[in-house]
Amino acid sequence: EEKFRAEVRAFFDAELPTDIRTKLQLGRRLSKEDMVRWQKILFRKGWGAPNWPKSFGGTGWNIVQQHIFEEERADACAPGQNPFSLKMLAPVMQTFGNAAQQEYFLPRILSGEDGWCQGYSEPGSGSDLASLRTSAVRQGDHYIVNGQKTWNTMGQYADWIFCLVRTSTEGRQQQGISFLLIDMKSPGITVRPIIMLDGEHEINDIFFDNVKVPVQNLIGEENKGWTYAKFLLTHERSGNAGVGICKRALKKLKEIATEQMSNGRPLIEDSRFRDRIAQVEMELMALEITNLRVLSATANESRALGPEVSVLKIKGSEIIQQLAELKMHALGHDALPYVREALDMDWVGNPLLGAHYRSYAPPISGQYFNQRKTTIYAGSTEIQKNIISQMILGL
Amino acid sequence: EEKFRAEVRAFFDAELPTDIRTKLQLGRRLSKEDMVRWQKILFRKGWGAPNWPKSFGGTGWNIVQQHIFEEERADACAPGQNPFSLKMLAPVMQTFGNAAQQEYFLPRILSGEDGWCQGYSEPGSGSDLASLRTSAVRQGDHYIVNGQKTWNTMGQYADWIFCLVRTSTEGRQQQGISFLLIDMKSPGITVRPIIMLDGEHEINDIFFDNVKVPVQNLIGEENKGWTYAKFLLTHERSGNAGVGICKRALKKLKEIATEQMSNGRPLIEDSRFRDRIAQVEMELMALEITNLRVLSATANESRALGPEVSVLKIKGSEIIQQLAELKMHALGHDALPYVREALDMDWVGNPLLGAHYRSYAPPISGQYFNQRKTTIYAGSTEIQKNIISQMILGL
Amino acid sequence: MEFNYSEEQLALQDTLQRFISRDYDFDKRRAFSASPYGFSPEAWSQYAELGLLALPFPEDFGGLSGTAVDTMLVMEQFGKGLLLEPYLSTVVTCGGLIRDAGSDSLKKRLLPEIGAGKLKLALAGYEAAGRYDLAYVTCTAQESGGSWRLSGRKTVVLDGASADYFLVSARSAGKVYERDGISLFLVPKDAKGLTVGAYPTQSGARAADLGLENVAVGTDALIGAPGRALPIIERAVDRAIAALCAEAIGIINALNEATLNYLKTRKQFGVAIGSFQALKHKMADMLIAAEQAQSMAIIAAVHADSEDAADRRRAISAAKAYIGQAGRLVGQHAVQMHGGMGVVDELIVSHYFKRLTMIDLTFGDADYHLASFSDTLRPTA
Amino acid sequence: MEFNYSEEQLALQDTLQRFISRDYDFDKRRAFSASPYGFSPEAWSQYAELGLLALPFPEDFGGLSGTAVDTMLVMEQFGKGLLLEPYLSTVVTCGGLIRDAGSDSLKKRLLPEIGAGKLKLALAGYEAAGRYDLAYVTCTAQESGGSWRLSGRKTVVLDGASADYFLVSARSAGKVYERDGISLFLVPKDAKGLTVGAYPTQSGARAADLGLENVAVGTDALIGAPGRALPIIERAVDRAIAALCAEAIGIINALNEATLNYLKTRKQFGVAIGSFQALKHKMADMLIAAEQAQSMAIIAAVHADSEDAADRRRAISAAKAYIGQAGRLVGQHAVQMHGGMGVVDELIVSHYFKRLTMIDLTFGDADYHLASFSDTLRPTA
Repeated sequence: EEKFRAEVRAFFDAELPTDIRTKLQLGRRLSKEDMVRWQKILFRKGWGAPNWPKSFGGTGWNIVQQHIFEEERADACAPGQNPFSLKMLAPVMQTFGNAAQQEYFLPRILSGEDGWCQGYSEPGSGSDLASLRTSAVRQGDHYIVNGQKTWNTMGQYADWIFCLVRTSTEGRQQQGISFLLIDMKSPGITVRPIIMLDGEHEINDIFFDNVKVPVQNLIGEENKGWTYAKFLLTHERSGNAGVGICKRALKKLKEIATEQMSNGRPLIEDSRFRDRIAQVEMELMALEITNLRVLSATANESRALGPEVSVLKIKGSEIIQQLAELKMHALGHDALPYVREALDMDWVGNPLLGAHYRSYAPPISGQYFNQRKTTIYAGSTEIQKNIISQMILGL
Repeated sequence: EEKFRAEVRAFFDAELPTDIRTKLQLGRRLSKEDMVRWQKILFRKGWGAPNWPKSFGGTGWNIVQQHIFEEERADACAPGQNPFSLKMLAPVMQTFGNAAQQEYFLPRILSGEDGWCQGYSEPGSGSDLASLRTSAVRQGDHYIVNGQKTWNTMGQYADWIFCLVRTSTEGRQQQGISFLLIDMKSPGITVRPIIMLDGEHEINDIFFDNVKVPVQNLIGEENKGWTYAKFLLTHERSGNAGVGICKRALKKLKEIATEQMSNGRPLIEDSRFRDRIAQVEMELMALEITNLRVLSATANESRALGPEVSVLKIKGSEIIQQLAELKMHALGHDALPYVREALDMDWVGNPLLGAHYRSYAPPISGQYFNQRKTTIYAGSTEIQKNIISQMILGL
Repeated sequence: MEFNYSEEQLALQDTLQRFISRDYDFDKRRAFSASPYGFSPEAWSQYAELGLLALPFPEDFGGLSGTAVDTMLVMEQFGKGLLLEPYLSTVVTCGGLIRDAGSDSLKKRLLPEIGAGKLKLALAGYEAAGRYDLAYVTCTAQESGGSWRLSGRKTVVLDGASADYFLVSARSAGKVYERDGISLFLVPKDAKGLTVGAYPTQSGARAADLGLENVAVGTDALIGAPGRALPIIERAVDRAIAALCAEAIGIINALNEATLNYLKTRKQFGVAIGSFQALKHKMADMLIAAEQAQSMAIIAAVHADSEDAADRRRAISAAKAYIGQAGRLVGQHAVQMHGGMGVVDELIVSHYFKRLTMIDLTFGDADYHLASFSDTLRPTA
Repeated sequence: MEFNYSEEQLALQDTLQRFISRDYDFDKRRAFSASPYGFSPEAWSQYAELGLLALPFPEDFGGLSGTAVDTMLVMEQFGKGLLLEPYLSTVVTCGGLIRDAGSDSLKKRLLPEIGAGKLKLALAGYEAAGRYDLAYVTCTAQESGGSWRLSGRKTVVLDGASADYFLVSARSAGKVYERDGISLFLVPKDAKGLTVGAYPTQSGARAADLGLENVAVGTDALIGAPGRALPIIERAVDRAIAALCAEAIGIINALNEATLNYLKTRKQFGVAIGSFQALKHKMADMLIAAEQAQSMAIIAAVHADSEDAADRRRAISAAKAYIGQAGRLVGQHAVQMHGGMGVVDELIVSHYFKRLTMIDLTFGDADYHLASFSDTLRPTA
């Protein structure tokens, strides 16, 4: 394992473009081009898909290797790869897609040619996903799709979208859902940006107005989409303890608390603030082991991740939120300014403000606000606790 | 108000027997004789019933005066008066009892001749009180009572018990309940002590085996008991913010934290421990005002206390628990010994232990354990939150 | 203590509520925030007409001699409507400071102008490396021949972008962190050598950093005795904190109202999400926090004008700390229970949340004030 | 890291579980606790037969060379069964200390005896005014003509009532709180001048205060170099803490099991109370706390034998603090969800709760260890 870790680290040191690394270090905006460039670099190395089996051009790494890769990735400030392409769509396509779909789409994901986004949530269907209403009506060799998806992440950059659509209103809600692949360039698709509370454009409403989708873009069977969706969810949840990202954020927090001054000493010398850091660090120490225990258990029993990942999701999201909050509080008054331009690399800045407004300061408060989403998306903390009490505790 | 407060304080200074005061200061056991003696002293002063109208021999104090009296009582380390007699039974009897009952029982309560206890909970009926099963069957001019009451506080000292009994199994559970007064000396009553987790005898099981109760001991109408019980509950809840008791405990905590040493200084000089005290003191500062706001609102609208007392109950019980916990932690190792005899005034003690085991130490850990009950009895915190969300929030 | 508002107070409250629903709805507020100064000059003159801008000043200076409780009532509405105008800086903080510590001539000169809405002021009391400590003053003040010369920098001056005058703390003697030797000066925005670097804040208002290079002001610009200004400034800030606490209460109550309403209307799994007990109990926690926070705001208001600094410190710090914690709980729960809708810019909920967060970070956050409250509990203290 | 128990370990675990259900049910335990020494001598000899008492010792001294993980596994069962026997003091703390720091002759003399169940030891490391600080040693040790003379007092010596020998820390040089100058001595219970004042503890075992008046022991009673004992003692206590953490895990899991079972069987309002979402989510919180605490106990076990004091401090303090907090949450929730049944002596639940509480208060509570963990985060540290 240590040998593998060293290899990964060496690769990041050598191949990660400095401009991209700096942007992540300072929490600046990434362009689509940045992400594609990075995917192509990984592809050349043969690491285009860390979580795929070799047969599909993946690395074939086991779950622990994937964990190490993710940890080093975060530590190196390398961008995460498109999770919708690699961790959500691909496993579904590899399991339920047909040969033609696999041969056409998967290579284009690996090479970075195609980036995917997800069409799941709708205005009326959040935690209660199965109540979705976007319709797909069969007409000859096409489906005609109408409706609205929301809470769509990064759709403004995506080339394709995979959607859950309603192909039948008979029987239980779950039985009338199909899994459809749609080209974002199709006529009738409108992408409306949704601005997040931190002022950033990260998610979208996507409107479908009589969008024609070839039937060969259907995954598996019609009305079986719910099965594929549930399959996808467990894969989405995998590794969302986010231990690597939390470690990185903790490191950052300590840097900030060492830079910021309080009573003429570094803030971290104030036992009251340091105790706050200590409290979160303890949670993270525990989570790292809990995460490994879950991974090794799954590995030993060679099964897919079960409901125990809900524990990881809950803790991981709480910890990243607490770290974001502490970073903001470490700034003191400097948490108050909201200087949008400062989020672009080329900001020269307000000279007076710039004198004390450190390079790490601009994104901090926004990150705290933005991170509130982590206990909401991909199954809110409340939903995760329902899963735990039902599937683990049998209540 | 300040004049009234001064009068009350002067009375406690002059009339509270030193031996009783000391027992309460040090958290030692009180005898029945202690409680009766104190009630008689108050009776002589005309303060036998602070919460009763003058017409029944009470003080006729308004709700704010009662609050001041209670606060001073706690501060003076005077015993609380029997709440089952004064705050639970009496209001019911004064509202729904007949003249004969009022004339016979109320004076005996005032004089301290009779002490009452409560027969509500049953093994199967805790939060779900209406499901109670203890039966009372009419036979001529008597009821024959059979069943078991539990969680009965101080029944070992009581002369009488007021019970909710089932007189009918028709219709809704609530409709078959009656409110009965039973002489504890009646044949067929067995009192079995229940030992609390702190090792003390405070509550009992009470078994009724064909106990004969004269029909004139029925309060109001048969099968109307649930109405009286609900009426009682709002009165029971009044003043259970326990601000006075909390202030006393906070004072005690600070004394202990000033006596106990840490790193060669008084523990209270350790900012980490002091911050814990500060956190609870803030809660208490707020609760004191919240309590007054509730009282003055009820006074102004001249109505009985409403669901807002649930807020006071939740906070008051949390604060007293936190204070008990901090007192225990302040002791350090001295929280570990469990010396039962040390709870009696005449303990000479283990000389080695005695050398550092301060007079305040013996009851501290037991109090922490015992206080866990405060979020359970008289409507658990969960029940109180149900009340808030239903009756205040309309959820 | 009296817990009921008077007739006049209820009338004032009612006026403000009507003003907000008529002239300051969420969309208008968005536009005001986007405008150059980040607030509405029209609203400002309306406040003047309503007498709000003269509320805390003595009658002799055209004021209404309002109490801290009146201010509390106004600030609660500022919270509810997320009003952006520099009321806290101009009227409560600086106006109050001049009322308490200014010379009669200064009061005559400024208070009526403030009351009439013709003058805006901002307090420049903090410096970058000093965190929340008002005694951290490195900005220098030297007297020479009938005038003072100020040099140094001030940071995150609230409402600094629109202020006509700044109250600037500068050190005329002693070393940094020393309580003695700090003086306070009235500096016009167009003073030679003064640079104002303005920027927006996370809650949609404007703040500024100040650069002073040998700025010259007359001796009449000095407020209070030279080197004795810190207690004056601390008192003004304590009053500002009490007002911020009230603003926070307005927001907390508005968030609870919005969340309760969402719980009753938002449907998932075929039922209103408010029917889930876990959410009911969270909502109950939010109500409890709001009630307790309200009580703390009252304590702050009652002690805000106290001359006794120790007594004030205890009340103000406890209130700011407690309300910071309560605001955190209510804000985070409100966002969480709104789910996806809680983290987008569209609904006012996220704006309440952001303002509440920034209030905590203003004039010392919950941890800072918990510590200063805690320190008052030391037997040696 | 390996997270799976070996065949042998699983067998050992199984043996202990069967022992508890057969010979150590709740009623038997109550009787043992009420007996003079507060535990069962029969159980003690059974542990000897099972090899538990020799588990951590090297083969050369009749031991099984068990690891800290083996100890963890045993202590989890001690938690689950609320076993009262002085295993922690005799085998883990003192036995381990002698194994690491004792002379060969001492090991030959004591370890086989301990392993055979013939000898019980207790550590007397704390003094009344020193709180949790092992460097607070006022008890004096003076050498004179081939023997040492000890005078002073030791407090809350766990399992002190039944110990045959005490390991007593005393100051042979330096001032109180100085890390240097502390020596450690083996003192027999019947030594002249030694008084043992025994008493029960809140968790049903026995502890004692020691009074030493000019107690004479030979130079062979000295363990380690004179004045250099503190690191030895700290290491032993750290190992004891790791073991306590494991005991706490046994209790936490038992409490969760009992509470979950109660939620499924206890009916109110015609349904099992486990059907209420508020309780479901609390139970989920308890499970999460248990998982995280388990992870921390593993960290503690893995670092318990580390020679690197700093690395050990970080792991041990973090684990003790975290498990103290988790135990508090689980214990209080378990009692709360059991309602009236949670606060009576009848059910084992309240006894689990009390033991868990006392574990937190032993060798430094959660706040004490959070502070010492926090202090390791100082850049200067």
